[in-house]
Amino acid sequence: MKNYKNKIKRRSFIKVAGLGMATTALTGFPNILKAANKPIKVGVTTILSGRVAILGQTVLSGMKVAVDEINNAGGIDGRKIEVISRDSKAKPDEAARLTRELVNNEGCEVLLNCEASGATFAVNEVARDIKKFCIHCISETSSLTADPKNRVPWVFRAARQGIHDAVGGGIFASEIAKKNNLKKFATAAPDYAYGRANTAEFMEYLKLFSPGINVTTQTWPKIFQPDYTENITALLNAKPDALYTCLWGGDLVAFIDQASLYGLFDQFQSFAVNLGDLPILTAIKKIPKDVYGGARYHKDIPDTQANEDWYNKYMAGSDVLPTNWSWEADTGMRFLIDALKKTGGDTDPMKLAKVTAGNKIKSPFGVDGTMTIRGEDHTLVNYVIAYGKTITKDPYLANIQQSNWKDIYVHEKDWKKRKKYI
Amino acid sequence: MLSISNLCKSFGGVVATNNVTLEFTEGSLSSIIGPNGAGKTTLFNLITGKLKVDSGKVKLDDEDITNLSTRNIVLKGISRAFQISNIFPSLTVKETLMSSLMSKNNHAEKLFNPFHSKALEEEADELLEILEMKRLSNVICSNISHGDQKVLDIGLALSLDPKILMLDEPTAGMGPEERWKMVETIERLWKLKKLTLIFIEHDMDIVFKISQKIHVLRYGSLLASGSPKEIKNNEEVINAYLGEDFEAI
Amino acid sequence: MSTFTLFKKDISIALFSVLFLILIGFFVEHPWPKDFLISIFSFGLLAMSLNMLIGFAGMVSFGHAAFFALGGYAFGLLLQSESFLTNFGALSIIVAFFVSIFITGIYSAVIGAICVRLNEIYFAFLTLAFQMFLYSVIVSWVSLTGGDQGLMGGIARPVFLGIDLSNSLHRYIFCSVIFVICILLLRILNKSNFGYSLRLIRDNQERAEFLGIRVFRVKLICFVIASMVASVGGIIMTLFTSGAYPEWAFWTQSGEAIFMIMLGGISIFLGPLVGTVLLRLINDVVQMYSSHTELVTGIIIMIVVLGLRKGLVEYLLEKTGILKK
Amino acid sequence: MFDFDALINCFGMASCAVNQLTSGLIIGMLLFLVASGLTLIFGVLNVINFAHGTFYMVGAYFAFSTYLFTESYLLSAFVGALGAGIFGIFFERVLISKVYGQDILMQLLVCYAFILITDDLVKLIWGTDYIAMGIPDEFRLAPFRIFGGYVPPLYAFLIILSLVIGILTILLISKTRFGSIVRAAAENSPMVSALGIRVPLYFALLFGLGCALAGIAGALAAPVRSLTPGMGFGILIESFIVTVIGGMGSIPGALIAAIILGLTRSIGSVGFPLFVDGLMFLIMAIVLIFKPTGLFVKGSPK
Repeated sequence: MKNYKNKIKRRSFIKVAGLGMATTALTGFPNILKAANKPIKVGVTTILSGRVAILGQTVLSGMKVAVDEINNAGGIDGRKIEVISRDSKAKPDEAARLTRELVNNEGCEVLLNCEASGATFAVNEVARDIKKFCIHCISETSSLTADPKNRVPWVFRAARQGIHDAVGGGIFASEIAKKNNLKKFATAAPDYAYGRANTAEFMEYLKLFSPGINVTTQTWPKIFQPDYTENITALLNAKPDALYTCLWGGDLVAFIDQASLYGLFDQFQSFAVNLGDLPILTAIKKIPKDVYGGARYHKDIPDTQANEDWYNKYMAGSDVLPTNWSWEADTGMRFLIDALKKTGGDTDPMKLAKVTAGNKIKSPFGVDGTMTIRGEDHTLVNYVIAYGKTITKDPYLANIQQSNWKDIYVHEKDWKKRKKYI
Repeated sequence: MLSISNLCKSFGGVVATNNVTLEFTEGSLSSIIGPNGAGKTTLFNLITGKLKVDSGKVKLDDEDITNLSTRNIVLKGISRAFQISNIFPSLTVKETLMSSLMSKNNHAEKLFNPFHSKALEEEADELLEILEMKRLSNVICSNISHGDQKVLDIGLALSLDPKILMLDEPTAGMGPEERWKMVETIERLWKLKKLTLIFIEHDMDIVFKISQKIHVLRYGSLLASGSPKEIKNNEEVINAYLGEDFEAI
Repeated sequence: MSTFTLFKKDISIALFSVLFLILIGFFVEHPWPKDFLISIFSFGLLAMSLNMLIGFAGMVSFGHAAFFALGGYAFGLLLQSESFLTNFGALSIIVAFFVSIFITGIYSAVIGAICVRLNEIYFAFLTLAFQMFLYSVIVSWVSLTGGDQGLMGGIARPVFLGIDLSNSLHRYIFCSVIFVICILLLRILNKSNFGYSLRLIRDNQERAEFLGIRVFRVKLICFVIASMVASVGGIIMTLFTSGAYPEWAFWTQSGEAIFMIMLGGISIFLGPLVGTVLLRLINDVVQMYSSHTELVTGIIIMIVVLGLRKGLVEYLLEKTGILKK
Repeated sequence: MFDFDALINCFGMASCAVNQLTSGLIIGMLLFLVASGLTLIFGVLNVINFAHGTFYMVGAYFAFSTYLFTESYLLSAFVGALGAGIFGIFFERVLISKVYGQDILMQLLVCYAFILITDDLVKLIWGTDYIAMGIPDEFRLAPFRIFGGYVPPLYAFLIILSLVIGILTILLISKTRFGSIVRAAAENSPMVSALGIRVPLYFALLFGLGCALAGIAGALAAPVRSLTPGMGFGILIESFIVTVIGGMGSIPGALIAAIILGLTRSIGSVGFPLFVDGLMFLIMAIVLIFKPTGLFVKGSPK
């Protein structure tokens, strides 16, 4: 779809180009042609260049699954959904600027923000400013929706939330720690907000569920660091019982390859929360055995027909495997579509917000086939949080356990109280 | 007026100036000569503050000016022109002189005064007149001839209203005709502005024609000082110039 | 004679421009031109002030965006501080504005005093090192700056003198006035005695010294003023995005500013501004029609650099014979 | 921020000391290969190759593709170096030589544009995905144990190989006819041209050599570092720091500076893990302030 659209646009570009840039600048970008049955335009900014461009790609392919479904079914009261995407290059001010431009020039009526945390906060402020309905699909930073200061009445999140993962992961890891008598933990996390917050939250809950655990060593490689040797040897020196890491993407692949050289995974138990993304599992040539990993997106978790179908539809339109970002983008799009159906295509932010708060939809990624955007804090709950153990062959993860949302709700509430969010 | 005593300078073991003592009287026209590498330009650099002196003294009217900053030495009234014409390629001839006059008037750091003021332009025009460069006033400096660039370079030095003007090979790279024209200009300016003039020169005809006093340097040391007549008959100078260094002159 | 009468022409052009920009604000309904222009004001000031270093004074800085970021962060942090807001109430924005510029001035004076002694490539690398150092500080001082996520939760914009900066028209007019004042300031500096001292240093630093120019002082003043103007750009960006982000202090931001300058041309006063507009347009147009933004942008740069060998404005002016070289 | 107890503890234990010192060396040696190319190009051609990281990336990708077909690590390293070298010569002849002797900003822009173009081309050819080459079977061995410390055989091999390549490069520049022509041309290119030597050819070869050094570093590291478009960026910044500290144009300087940087990082990861980057830039700033030409180059800046 994207390529097809690009082709058309390129052709018209050649014609327009003759008029010269000056005309373009004066008249605003040419988007004045409005047909009667005009599509509903959804503005998406994400990262499409640089080192993590692959993630942005899987975002577009992920939401395409949902978009194709609705458009093939005739759209919303005959109006199709059209995604207009922009590359923010992972720069927050660029994301903010492009979001405005998507609304002002491209005529986008609603926004699906698919940025990492920094840019998400920037887009959050834009959505507040220009009063457009927006769903954040990627940022996991808990405070985005939990902190009332950041909340906007017409903005929602359809993505994981750090605190949910931390509770789920903490419970899972504490059981293993108790069973194997793991006391001394080391951590290796990328040195930026996500890495620090994730590690702190995870260790907090691990200690809560399994008292007696302490963290002996923490190492903080830079994000996109090519070489982890010094971090790996620092871990070896500390001789911990277990390691927790939230490295992700290509960094995790490099870390595992380099750590394997030192035989690190043979020496202590390892937990790698982001290991369960399919591209990672397939990129690593020799996956070490018995590393515990979280399932970010996995075609067998949950092992349902619906998930399998989704995976096949996704792969039909993409040349890269789905990631965590893919299901999140798909989910955001589904909530948006559902809300639009309920308002009959009306994109008024307050109307959409009203039907989105507390909305429950069917989804292959929900625990019982459904997911909900909670009314009280506008964030997604009841999605699958699962952990498993690596095996060397496809599907690479086995012994999968799903976290229980009842536990998560209890601890999330405590956490919010402690943070004075409620 | 300007006196230097026991001046020494070496660069990592190589002695460039060795215990040189010299005196330049007010209104005099002296030249400094010597084979290549004799330390002539180094001497200029030491006097004008471009290089730091190792030991010895530079005095101007009995005031010690050794190792002062370039700017302060300029303010005391010593200015110089360079061996390779050293100007500002993107400015016009007139702007160049105006800039220099602005600096002399101590206005160089005025943030909000327009550069193109009537007073400054008039001052520059006057100078252009003296330099006989009026026809070039609006030409970009990088586009004027080599000879004109050298005159402009001297003009720049002159614009600072110096008591002492130091010229490093003012006729270098010029044809014979141009040379003599330059010499005339220099003599004219010297008389007009009542300057104390010191210049380095390789062309012996020029040196002996216009100098009142000649100082000869060799290997960083002063070989001889005296009137053109004395130098002409100085045994050591003759030997030095007839020696192996002769070719290099 | 006062500066006002002497720069009559430039001041009237500036007044006219402000008027024109305000008219755009009032009569163009569509929000896009305002948004577009505000981002031009912001990055335009970054590029124009960098050109004060590169074009006026020949000091090639690779770390100029540090001051843009510092201005933005200082402004944002002040307006997020409860005690600051209660102390200054309605005047908060104005006070924060000047305090941020002042802070940047002090910081740049310290950095400048160390850097301007070095020439050319060493100056460039040292400014780069300090910029990256500032970046490291911003990213690792999470409790103050929010680390890599930037200043979150929006900044307060209390109404002052009837100006409400959360209103897009008010904000736009406010930014246009500040922008034009800064450009006028740069223009006056360029045409003033000081501007010619900078030209002397750019053309021939040694000779300038022998004319009695205090090279170090002049360069430092230039460095500080340029940094302060850059900080105004950062402040405008902070107002616009209601946040501040560490990417502003990353070296690619300085790199982009250099590209804007080169695209427009360093020898024309308003060249960098044209470059800013061009880069923005290239960026937007390429984004609309191709998913290979990097490839296309790269090729355009190659064409400008190797084909024209000078800024586009310079090239056009020379072609049309207005500028002779 | 600083944890000196941990540092003292570490160096009190032989195993920890061995681990950190060898990891410092391996980081340093691969960095040295990249930086030596950069410094070589600057020393002779007086051009700062801002696109140097690109050749590191290209070397890694070429090696990856070769490895897919041949399964031979050494052959793929060779192809990586050769590929990067040829690509470098192309870059020199077609693009960067057009701005020799010009404004540094021009060079910067040409390099910047080249980085953008190459990154996107890599995306088109190999995909946006990160790729892992995997550790070759012959190096899938248990690590050596030295005083209780761990030294992976692959890393021991890489340290030695990098050192050999470094020494060969120094010899090539200082002892061979190629080296003396290049050095002479760097001093006085018209004079050397007058002797009937095609200086541009030699410059291109030298530029290619510099790029090949970056390429072989990328190729050698490919088994353990994930390959992504834009991977040259991080290594570029670090090799700049190395080049500035060691002195632009000095290969031995680059060696020492690279090892200093490697050790800063490996010791830093124990003693001051959050300040490693800050410290690297600080070292660079201090060197620039007190000795702008770098630790190992004589003279003062212009």
